[in-house]
Amino acid sequence: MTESFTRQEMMAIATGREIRDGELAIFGVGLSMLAGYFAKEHHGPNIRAMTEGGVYGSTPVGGLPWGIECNRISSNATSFTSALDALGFLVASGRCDVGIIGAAQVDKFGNVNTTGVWDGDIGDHYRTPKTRLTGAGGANDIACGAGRVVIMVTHEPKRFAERVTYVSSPGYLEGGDARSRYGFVGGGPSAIVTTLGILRPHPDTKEFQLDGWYSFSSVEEIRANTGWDLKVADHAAVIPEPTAAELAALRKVDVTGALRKH
Amino acid sequence: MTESFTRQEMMAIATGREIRDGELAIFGVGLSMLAGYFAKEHHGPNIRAMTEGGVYGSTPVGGLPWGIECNRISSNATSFTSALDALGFLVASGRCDVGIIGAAQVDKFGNVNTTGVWDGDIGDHYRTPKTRLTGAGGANDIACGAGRVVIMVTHEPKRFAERVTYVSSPGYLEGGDARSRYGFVGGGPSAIVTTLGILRPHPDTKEFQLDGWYSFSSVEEIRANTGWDLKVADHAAVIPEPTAAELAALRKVDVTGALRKH
Amino acid sequence: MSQSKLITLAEAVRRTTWDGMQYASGAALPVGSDAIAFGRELLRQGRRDLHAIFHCNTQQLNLLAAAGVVSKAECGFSGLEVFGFANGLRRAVESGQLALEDWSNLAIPLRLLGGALNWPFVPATVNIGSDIQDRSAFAPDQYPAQGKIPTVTDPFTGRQIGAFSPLKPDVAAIHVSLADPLGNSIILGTEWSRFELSRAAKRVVVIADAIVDTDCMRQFPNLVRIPDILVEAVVYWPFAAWPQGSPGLYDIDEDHMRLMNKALGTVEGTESYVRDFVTPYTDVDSYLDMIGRDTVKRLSQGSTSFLLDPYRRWIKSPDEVAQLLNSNEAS
Amino acid sequence: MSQSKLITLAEAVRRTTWDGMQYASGAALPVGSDAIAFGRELLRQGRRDLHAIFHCNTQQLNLLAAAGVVSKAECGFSGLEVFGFANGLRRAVESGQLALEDWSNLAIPLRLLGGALNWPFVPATVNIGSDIQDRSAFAPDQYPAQGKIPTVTDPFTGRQIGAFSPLKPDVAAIHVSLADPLGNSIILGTEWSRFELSRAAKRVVVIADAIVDTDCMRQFPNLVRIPDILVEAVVYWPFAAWPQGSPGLYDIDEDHMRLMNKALGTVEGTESYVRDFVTPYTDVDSYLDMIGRDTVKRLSQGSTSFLLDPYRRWIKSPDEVAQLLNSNEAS
Repeated sequence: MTESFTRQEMMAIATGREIRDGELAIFGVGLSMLAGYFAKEHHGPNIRAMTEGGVYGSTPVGGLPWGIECNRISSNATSFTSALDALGFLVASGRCDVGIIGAAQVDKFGNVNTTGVWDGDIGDHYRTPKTRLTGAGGANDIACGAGRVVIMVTHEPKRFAERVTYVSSPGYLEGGDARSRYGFVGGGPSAIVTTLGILRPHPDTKEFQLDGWYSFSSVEEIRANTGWDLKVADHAAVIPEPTAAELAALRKVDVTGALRKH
Repeated sequence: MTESFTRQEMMAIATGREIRDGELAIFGVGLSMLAGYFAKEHHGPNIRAMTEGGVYGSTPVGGLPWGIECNRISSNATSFTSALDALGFLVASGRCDVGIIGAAQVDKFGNVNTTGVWDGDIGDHYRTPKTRLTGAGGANDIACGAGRVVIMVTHEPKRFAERVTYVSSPGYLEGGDARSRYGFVGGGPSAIVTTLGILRPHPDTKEFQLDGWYSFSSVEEIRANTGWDLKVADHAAVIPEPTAAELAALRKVDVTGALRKH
Repeated sequence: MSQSKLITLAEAVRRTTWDGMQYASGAALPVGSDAIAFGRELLRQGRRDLHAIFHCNTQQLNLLAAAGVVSKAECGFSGLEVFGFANGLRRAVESGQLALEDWSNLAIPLRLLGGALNWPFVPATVNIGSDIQDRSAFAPDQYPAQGKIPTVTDPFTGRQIGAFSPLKPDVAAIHVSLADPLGNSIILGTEWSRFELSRAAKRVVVIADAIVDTDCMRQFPNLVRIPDILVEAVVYWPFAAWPQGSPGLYDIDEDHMRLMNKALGTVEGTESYVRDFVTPYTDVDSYLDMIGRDTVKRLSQGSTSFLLDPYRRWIKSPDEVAQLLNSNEAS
Repeated sequence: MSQSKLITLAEAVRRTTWDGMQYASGAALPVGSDAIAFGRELLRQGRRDLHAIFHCNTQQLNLLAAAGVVSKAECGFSGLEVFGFANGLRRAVESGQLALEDWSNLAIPLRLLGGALNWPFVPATVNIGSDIQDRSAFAPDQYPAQGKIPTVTDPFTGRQIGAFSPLKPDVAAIHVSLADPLGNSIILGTEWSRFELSRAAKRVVVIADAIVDTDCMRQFPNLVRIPDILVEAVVYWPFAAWPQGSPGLYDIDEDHMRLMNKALGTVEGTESYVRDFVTPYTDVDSYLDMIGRDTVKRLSQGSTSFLLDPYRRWIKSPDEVAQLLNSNEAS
């Protein structure tokens, strides 16, 4: 019986397991950065981590950075360049192997909405959202250009929709080979890692299906918290709990305990 | 009777007179740079001089620079950037007021050839030149983007052709409003300053005609050294000799006496 | 004989801004560099109906939007990163008072690049295929929004991609770490899109946390990413990005970030924020008093302050800067 | 745990180059920065049939062309500035042995920018309307050369402009002033197009005049325009651009510039130049002996040497670099 851990910690570790040693990886702020630096700490010493600010060679100091440009990630950098460099030359170009992005709403084809909440569909025009969210940021560029994308999201029914109200960052659009219409160099989302489990796209339809659940969750709980009729992959199984080494590595990175608060 | 001066010096001073105080100006190496820095020294203290290397705020030290990137123009610079910045953001954008370029061959519409010498026309294909010259360099970008261009060239029949063999840098192409076909933001060549006089384009036809001769040259000598039937502007007149102040300023810039050698 | 371009913040805003202008701020980073002091002065001088071009939302846009002086905005990101949603901007958008056009964080620098190069359009391989391309707050009735990111055909392959519209803001206020009196500027930390913005904008004002002698620029010319020839005015304003951070100079003021964003969530809160933190000060000294000298001191001792060490010997004292300002007005 | 990428020049050329490759050198400045030492080693190892992409001709391209190992070249400028025409390149072009495709000095960085962004094409508002657009040495029978700079239609106005083909060289050898063992690199003097090239090339080798500790990069991260993540190998080679100059490190060797260009004007001269200045040395020490220790000393005392002062304390001695090299081979 391993020591106790939070659902947020499980999600961060499961996300970190998706990043391989030596990869060029771009992280956002918050959970995404914790998951990424956990991977670097635990199993990927040669992961080449970058932020969309063009901050290279640095590790966070003095707590979780407030942003991709925060002084907390600027005190031991070996290079500062620009957004055009990081998001353009390294991400939109197809050079970056993997990116981690978040989502306010995600759908069965891995499309992400971070722009707003509307009452019902937007319709055939632009319409002011009931609740305005943060917009796409660099996630759209990562979704178009990165070799693969890992979407990290809290598993709640309102966040898992048959179809997102607004596509801020493209997943597989209407599924199948719909992405090819736009010639994106990036491969699209390879996993949706949540607080309850991991979803992966079907190789042909690109519909996300349940790939695994955690020791503390279940197929039933996950399906009940998913806004579409979630299919379960034949090979779906329980996901290994964090090892003591994984928890130690994550908590070394999460110095302020941001992931243990809930 | 002013003190003696060379034809090269007269050409450099006449070229420098074309640059106004406060202008953003791009100079090449050699004669072009001497003419430009003469203007800055003599009548344009606020001329914002730059080279296509993205070298800003500097003045040559220790003699005529060997190139736009030479240490002789890099020892007191306030900013070093790049070719994309200098030739793109500042010149091709239309932001630069005036540029000075040289020519191996120039024609009646101010088109410039710096690419090669062929036996006869090239024909409807590419053909290896008999004598390969230096190519366009930044002059093509200046010819397309700078507000106006001053062409500096030694006045010899072989250099003044009815039509250049190869258009390395566009002047008025076939004349008239031919430039408008390409939507160039730059205005085209405003003067051809030579070792014998100054030619300027006719406002409508854009054909270059004689605008002035030097105290030591004449309409006859200039026409005899021009490869097309050179028209003479009604207002054409003798160009004032260098003043003592102009010669002093030029020679202060031309520390190595490059312009007094011939 | 280049002239000093040092003028006061009030004078810079008087000279270079007007109602209805397209206003860009640099770096427009949500918790980092931004010319926030310039935005406070825009409010003090009652500028309105602004078309804001901000690579990302910042506390400046959050404030200007909350105060109701922004009618249009274009952003790649409209939050405050870990500090959450931008309550002032959010309120202005949700009330329909401000039309916010969405782009991505790469789209903005690419559009500035196109403006700097005077291109008619910029190739777009991102933002296409999403609602960023199909929906436009500036042309709400068009669906799909044909004019926002139209398609262009690659002449080499016949493949269709998108085309971004270039940006050439009327005025850019760009926050830099160090500037000399001529306008040569050094940035510490990510440039974000300040390099492209300084070339795309029609008029550029630099807002510097510190003023250095030009000898500093001659020692580090490769650090001078904004040469004087691009700059119309130089403003000395320490803590110009406060409450956001400036690498090498000061850290984020976390308490004020929260206080400010909370206040901007309501009309009343915004009024009291303006009363307490926008109108009171009369100069740099009273501005720093308003922040609080202890806070100024504490924030100045961050983990990045070593980044400023190579340049400290050239930094001019407030008195020296004041003298330069006076001699300027005299001339 | 980033690993040192320091290897010998011979090893770098062995590992990263092959006959027929698209080879780009940086900065490819005619009298300034260029990875000339890399080109000498290409010759020593008998590489041939190269497709050279040089922003401008340099003494390196002049030498490789004179030696007959370049079959195709693309340049914006093909002379040696005040040192005149490049006799070796000229001879290869005039004899028809080398096909030289002409561009302008802005076209090359724009094409590298397009390669770095993985765009299918780059908008062209220069080079159009001239024979640079209409004539192609790579497609000599086409007139006008439709495929070189085809037209593209601006979807916003319907206006037609040109389209450049992006560049993604197989290998780029980039000369830098300072590099750390991981590949983080600092450039003193104009970047020319090294920033764009380092992002466009498929493989990047940096050739550094001096090796510094990574602490130098942490002190000046804004100067590190080529971060280690882009770099495959780091080569320590003082006077790597000789006989050309390197701001802060050494001036142009005027006598050798003339001697070299004169020699490359003939087959015999080229053979003797290769015999005397390409094949003799076996390591950095004998390379510097070949240049002449007095010359090395004199050229190192130029008017720009103060530009190196802020970084001298981090520069590693030849012995320290040798140790790093050995420990590398060991590991």
